[in-house]
Amino acid sequence: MVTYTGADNPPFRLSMLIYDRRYRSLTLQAIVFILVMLMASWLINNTLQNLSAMGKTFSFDFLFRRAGYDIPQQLIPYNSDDTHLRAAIIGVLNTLLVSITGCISATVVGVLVGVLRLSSNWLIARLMTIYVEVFRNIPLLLWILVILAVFTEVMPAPNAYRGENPAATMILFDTIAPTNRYTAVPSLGMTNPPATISLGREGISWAFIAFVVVIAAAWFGNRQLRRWAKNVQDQTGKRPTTWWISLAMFVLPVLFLIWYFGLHLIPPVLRGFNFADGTNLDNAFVVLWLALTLYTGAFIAEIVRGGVLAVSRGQTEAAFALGLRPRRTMSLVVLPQALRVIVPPLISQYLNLTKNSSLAIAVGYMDLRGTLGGTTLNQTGREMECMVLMMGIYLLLCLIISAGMNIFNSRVKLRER
Amino acid sequence: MTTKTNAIPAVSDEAAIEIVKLNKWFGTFHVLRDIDLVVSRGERIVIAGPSGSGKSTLIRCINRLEEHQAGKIIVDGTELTHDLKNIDKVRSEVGMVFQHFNLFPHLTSLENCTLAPIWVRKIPKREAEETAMHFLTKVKIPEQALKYPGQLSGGQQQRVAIARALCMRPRIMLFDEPTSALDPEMIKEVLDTMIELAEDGMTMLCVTHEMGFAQAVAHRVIFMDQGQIVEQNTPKEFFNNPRSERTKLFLSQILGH
Amino acid sequence: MTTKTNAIPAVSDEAAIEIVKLNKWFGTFHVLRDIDLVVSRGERIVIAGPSGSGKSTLIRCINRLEEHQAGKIIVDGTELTHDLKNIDKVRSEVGMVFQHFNLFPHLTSLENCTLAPIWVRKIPKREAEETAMHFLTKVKIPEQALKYPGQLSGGQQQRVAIARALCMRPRIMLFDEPTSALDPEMIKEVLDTMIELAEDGMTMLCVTHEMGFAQAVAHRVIFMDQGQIVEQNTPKEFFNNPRSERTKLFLSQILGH
Amino acid sequence: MSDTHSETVAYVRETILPPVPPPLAETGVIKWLRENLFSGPLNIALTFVGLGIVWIVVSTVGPWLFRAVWDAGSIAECRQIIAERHGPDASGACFALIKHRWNQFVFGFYPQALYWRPVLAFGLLFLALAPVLFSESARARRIVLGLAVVLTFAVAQALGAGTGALLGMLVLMLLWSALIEMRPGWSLLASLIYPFIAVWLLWGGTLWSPAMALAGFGIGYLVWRSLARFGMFAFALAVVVTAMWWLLLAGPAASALASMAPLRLRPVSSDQFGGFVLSITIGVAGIALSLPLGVILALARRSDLPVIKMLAVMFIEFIRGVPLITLLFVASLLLNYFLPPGTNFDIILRVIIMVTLFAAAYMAEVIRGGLAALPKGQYEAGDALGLDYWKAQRLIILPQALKISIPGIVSTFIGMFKDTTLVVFVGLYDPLKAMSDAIRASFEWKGAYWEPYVFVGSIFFILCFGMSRYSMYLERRLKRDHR
Amino acid sequence: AEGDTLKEVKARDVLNCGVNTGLIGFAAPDANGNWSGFDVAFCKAMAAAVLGDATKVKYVPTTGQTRFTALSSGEVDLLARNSTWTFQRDTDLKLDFIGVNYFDGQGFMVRKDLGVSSAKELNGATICIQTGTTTELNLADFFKANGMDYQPVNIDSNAEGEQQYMAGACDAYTTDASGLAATRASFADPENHIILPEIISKEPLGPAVRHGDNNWGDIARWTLYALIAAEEYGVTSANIDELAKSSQNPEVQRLLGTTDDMGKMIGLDAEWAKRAIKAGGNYGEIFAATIGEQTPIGLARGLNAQWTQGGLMYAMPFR
Ligand SMILES: Nc1ncnc2c1ncn2[C@@H]1O[C@H](COP(=O)(O)OP(=O)(O)OP(=O)(O)O)[C@@H](O)[C@H]1O
Ligand SMILES: Nc1ncnc2c1ncn2[C@@H]1O[C@H](COP(=O)(O)OP(=O)(O)OP(=O)(O)O)[C@@H](O)[C@H]1O
Ligand SMILES: [Mg+2]
Ligand SMILES: [Mg+2]
Repeated sequence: MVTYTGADNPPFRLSMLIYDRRYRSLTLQAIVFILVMLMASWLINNTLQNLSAMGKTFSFDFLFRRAGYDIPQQLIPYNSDDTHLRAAIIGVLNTLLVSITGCISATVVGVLVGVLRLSSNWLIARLMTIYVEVFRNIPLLLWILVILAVFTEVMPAPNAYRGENPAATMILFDTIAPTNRYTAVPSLGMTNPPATISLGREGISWAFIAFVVVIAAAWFGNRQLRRWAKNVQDQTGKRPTTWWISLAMFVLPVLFLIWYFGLHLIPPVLRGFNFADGTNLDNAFVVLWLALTLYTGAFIAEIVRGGVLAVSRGQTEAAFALGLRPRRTMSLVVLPQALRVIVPPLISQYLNLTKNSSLAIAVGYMDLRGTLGGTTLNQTGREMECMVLMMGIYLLLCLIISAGMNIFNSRVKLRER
Repeated sequence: MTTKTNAIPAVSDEAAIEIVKLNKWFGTFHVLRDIDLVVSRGERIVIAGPSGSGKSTLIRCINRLEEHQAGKIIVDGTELTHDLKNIDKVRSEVGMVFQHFNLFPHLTSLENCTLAPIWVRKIPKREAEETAMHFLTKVKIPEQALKYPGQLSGGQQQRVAIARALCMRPRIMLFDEPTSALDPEMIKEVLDTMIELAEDGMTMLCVTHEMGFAQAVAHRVIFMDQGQIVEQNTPKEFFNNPRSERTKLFLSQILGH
Repeated sequence: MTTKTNAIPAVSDEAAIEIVKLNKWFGTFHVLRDIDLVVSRGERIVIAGPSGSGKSTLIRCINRLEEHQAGKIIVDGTELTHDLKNIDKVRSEVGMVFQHFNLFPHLTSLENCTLAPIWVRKIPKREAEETAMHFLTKVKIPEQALKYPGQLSGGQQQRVAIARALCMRPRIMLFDEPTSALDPEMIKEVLDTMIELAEDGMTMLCVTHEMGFAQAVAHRVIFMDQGQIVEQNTPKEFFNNPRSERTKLFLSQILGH
Repeated sequence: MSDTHSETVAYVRETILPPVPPPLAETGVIKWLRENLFSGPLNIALTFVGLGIVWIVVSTVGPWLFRAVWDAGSIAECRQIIAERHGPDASGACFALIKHRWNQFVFGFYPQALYWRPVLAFGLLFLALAPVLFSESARARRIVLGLAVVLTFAVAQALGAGTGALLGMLVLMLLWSALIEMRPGWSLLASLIYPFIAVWLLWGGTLWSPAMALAGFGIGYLVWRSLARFGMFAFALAVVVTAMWWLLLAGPAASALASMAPLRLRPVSSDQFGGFVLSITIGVAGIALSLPLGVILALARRSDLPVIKMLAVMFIEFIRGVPLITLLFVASLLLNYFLPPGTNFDIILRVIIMVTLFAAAYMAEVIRGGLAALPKGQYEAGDALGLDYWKAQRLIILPQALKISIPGIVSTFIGMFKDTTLVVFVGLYDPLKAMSDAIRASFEWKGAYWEPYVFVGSIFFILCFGMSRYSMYLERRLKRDHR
Repeated sequence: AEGDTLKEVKARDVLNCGVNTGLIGFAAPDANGNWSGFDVAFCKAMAAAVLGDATKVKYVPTTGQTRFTALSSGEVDLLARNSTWTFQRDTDLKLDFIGVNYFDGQGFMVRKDLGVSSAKELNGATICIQTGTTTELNLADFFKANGMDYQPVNIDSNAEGEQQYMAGACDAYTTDASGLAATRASFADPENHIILPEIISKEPLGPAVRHGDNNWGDIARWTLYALIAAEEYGVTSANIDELAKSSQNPEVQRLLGTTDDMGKMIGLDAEWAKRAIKAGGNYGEIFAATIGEQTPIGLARGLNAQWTQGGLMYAMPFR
């Protein structure tokens, strides 16, 4: 076999920088690159000049100073003596909390509404259409403010639960008390608490670890079980009924642990000004979460509906003609195809929700923007550092979400010619 | 077109499908009007007729993709009513091939063929795959078994669709214009497959305008117009000696083009 | 097919296209292997060969829609290298007609035809329109000048595409299966147009399987397989007396179908 | 044998059966109810749930709306009136607030006497867009034109525009409409000039400033055309000349011309902008500016030059990865740091810059989709005809890609328009929160929460819903066109 | 930037003044977008002193978030937005507070029926607080010092705080006592709310300028003193013209520029202070007109009375 080297390589001439396709692209890229670099250095130079003129420096020292402010909702221990860095971490955790719970609930709402919109029930389909259109065409900020107003104006104050003839009663067997500042829900208590492993200020209870391990084991066992069931089906054609085994696998060990640790619910009780003992879910969180859920849910509903509609009628008909029942048709034929259409726009909705969680500012929920980009920025006057850090963290979150979802996406992608 | 004239085998007297005074409306539009039709086991029927005459609807009523409002349809002794069990029973005995194939694009050809046997017939996977390969070989594309529909040509896709229906080992096959979405070269592939099926003695109802096919394999040609059966006859008589005016008009059109 | 046998006019000795030891790879796949070909001014060449043999790639190399990696292509004295000026020069002398027409759907037929003359040749609009109308008349669709491609039939679209290429007054025309995306009735319209062009003495390279066309107008038929020229001959000899085994096999296939 | 059989099958229908109506259970209201509301246990349950929802909504919101008061001087007065009419515990809407302060929601602090200027700018927007958005259907275009002219005129008159202003408006709009109908090609040029007219109308001052800014483009274009044979260099030179003109000559030229013929409108400063005028200004400016930027980014992202592609990807992904609110904070907190010491410009302008960058990233993705939807043959045909990259893009690719992208562009715009409410967090008076808060801070209207939300929400809904319907109409149309 | 702010302002012929986005009594736009209030009056006085026209002010509404950046980045020339003078702000944030125009302190407001009479009884209470303010820090310190717990409800603006407090979403609302009084005054039922006696912090509020431009700082500082001194010497907007002609008090003469030309020392003309006072009256007049007892806000002078009346308002001598 002959190996061919570039047969015609005329000597380099300067004009080739412009007229020769290969060099021309290099020239162009070099010019653009230089221009961008010049622009960047101009901006940086300006910034440095401005900073020095104001006598400011660029440093992240302030992160290690005392923050001095309190945060209403914290997932890990924090008080006003902690550093700004820890406050920022609290903020990140709060952002994650509202984003993750929001994504989950928005997906549930979206799928439900999307499917109901396709229902043959005229009334429900119309109602869902109204919901979707109303939420999609009005700014999220308005929904946050309206829901906040509903919570503060319509829900009773904790005081209303007081006295012989209280004006308000707790719901769900006296366990949940919605109020205009928080929703008081029961917290978990243990009569035989095991030891805790302490990691600095955070402690992890062995009970928590036990639950995680048990659930992970059950999940793993369930997978094995399903694999076994599939094997049996492959061998004999009959799929053994497994749902009660999987249920037992989850429920029994958990019940055992509950009994072993003496786990029980501690209902909230009104004590002093507020409910105590239970967990008080801050309204700021509930409002933001609800608004994000309903708003994003409307968009997801459209995506789900589009995805299901994108699977042509012919597919279901073919499945029916083969004798598949509607439920199997859904799980074996329609959903796998619909997912392929649904997932990419779903990713961008998750991204939007995460970014929109920064509207926490409107309800005073202390997320990343509220701590690092809010109070910390304000108290320390380090705009540049705080903004850079905050944007960096948001960017990282978004990149992680889209990377994760892209992996999933590539797994459901269709193979075409 | 292949016009291999084969001796049309005898037809049993047992009825495979019995349709009595079938009526169907879409809204207020009367699509099927008093259809009476008995198909014997092993019989092969070609249904022809102008567009919108209700051919597809008739075919689809037989495996209850459409609900009828009056009359009776009895398939292999089972009457189609709202009873889900009956519907399931009928559907597992009737195979259907669509104009646009309707293969499942997320499954390979093989998986397309084994899906229903595994989940409906509860046949072990190994066995289902063997059957599937058998029928894929029968339609002459065993080598495409592991490809996805998107990677096949139209003719190949339709043949997979036929194999998929056959894998349920149906007693009756319905075809709704199986070749009209195909390029001319591919039509031949598919028709050859169907002719081979016919030679095995399968009961077949086929909506098609392929006259060569009708003459080669059909016992009867049924001509529909405005939701009713206007004429029926043997292919030979039907084409050479149409009796009704409408049939003549229709034949002059399709033979002309 | 029109098989008006016309006296094939003499070919000048000047070379319009000179291809020397042309080699091209897609990735590691060797598509064109040591192609040597000289096309004289006024010569008309038909290229045939099985699918995937590299016919389109060869044609597309000639106006640098594909880059070649070794060998030389000299069009009208200009060698195709990375030099953009040369490429522009060659492209404005070579017209190309694609299988799928590739008309610009947002422009009328007339605008399709005047676009390049106005923007590349810098011809005044009025003049460009006159030329365009002249060529549209030549391909017999002057009345479609103000319609959009979406409003035309396939045959008409292909003729507009030919007119569009001609409006640049190219010295060489390349055709890549210009009729294979057309319905049978329309093929004739387009072939007639091409035959007329041939009669004007245009240098033409045409990938096609229309044998009638080849016999009527081509000076040479080139048969390609696996990226190489396997056989070339006059049409008469080529069809009646193929020498290589492959050519025979190929001819038996296309003449059979 | 087969022959004998055939004798038994032969059958010809002599009479054609007429269609008969379906059995009673298959028609009418009963059937509709049965099929649409009560077709199974699940459906029956759903129907009752649905009815329950409707009942809850109607019974809570209905009376409140029904008891609305439109005439009162303060919220206390409202409550008093409702208590008188419907009993002491009744609650009702106090839309008197809207009646008193609607102009603030719509126009912010824009001088009352000049309300006609934003109105005219908004009306002209439709004239500018009509040739682009409704190019397909002459009927739709004429309806839009007619409505825009009549409504603009009527609204301006109702808001008390002077006779001179009204007359000028009418002449301008009629001339422009005529231009659109007679010379569609020229009207596109008019559409390009629109932004400058709008800036002049909104901010006032002398016409010469925007005119001289516009002249910069004209001069650049002339330079480029006259030197076109030098290709890229002509373009670069044109850019430089344009920049020089803006930096050095435009200002003096404008003031010189202004001293000869003032052509002045009363200036309105940015801090007087608020309410929907602010939202729409930011939204429209953002979209208009982000479109060209988005096109460039999209082309860069599809380019096969790795450096350029990488830069575009980095920019787009960065912008799409951070919340708009943080970009707005950059506008208000950091942008001044990035500019040479001493420069300082309007917060609205800074917000528009950030919103533009934000929208451009999304726009780039939309347009990239449009570019990807074009068949490769279009690019090849362009190449084969000898068109160079930019000519092919401009003449062949972009016109088609942009048209396909219009629905995506419209939904980007809807999203951005809704997001303009976020400017409240950098101290601008958006209609939703800042305006409501400002009005509620006054003694008369303290405690009115719902009414401003209902009013502002309705306007947003009408505008956004209208736009989304338009984009759906377009989508259907495009689908049909593509066949 | 250390540039010459005075020159810039004069060249621009308008004073950019950073104010609150809407705090009634201090700075708020009315239905026509005209700003008024205690802070706004100082902006007007400055404009009158520097540019000779009290209307040549562009009000830049700033939020708690953006106010200091607006000043340091040069977007505003002067920040007159009830900001507390603290060590860190004066040094690390590179601001210069030019004086105190209102001595305030952080307090609590609760409903009467809560049965609380001292802030020390607020253990476990829910408290509404504006984020990004010094009050947030004071609150944390106060509860910590007293070993008490509380639940903060963070709010973004005063309007929202009022809404939440009125709806009972918090037991107590904390902010500067002046703000509490203003808020309480605006309620339909002020008698049902009480302001607790504890003042948990010192909140000296004052206008601020950029660090580094001392001359501009002097102008602002002495404009403020001029207003205060005018009250001390009985110079009002009503009698100012007359006093300028007839007053024999040398201090008043110097203040009004009839004898010494003190304006020259700060780059202004002789009558700068006269114009500043004339714009909205002396300190006392401004106070009375915007937040005093006759207004709906109804604040007593208290600490903000002249030193001669037992208050802390003390203008440095004009000499
Ligand atoms: N789901 C439906 N709802 C309402 N009308 C329908 C529906 N399906 C079919 N029709 C109408 O019923 C009539 C018969 O349709 P059918 O598809 O059975 O005709 P066909 O003979 O198969 O025609 P073709 O040769 O075009 O396939 C047509 O007029 C059609 O428009
Ligand atoms: N862009 C490409 N990248 C990689 N391989 C390619 C590309 N274009 C063509 N090929 C391969 O090169 C070979 C020759 O292709 P070409 O299109 O020239 O064949 P052809 O003779 O024109 O066939 P046909 O008659 O089907 O048009 C084929 O095997 C094809 O798969
Ligand atoms: Mg049909
Ligand atoms: Mg080819």
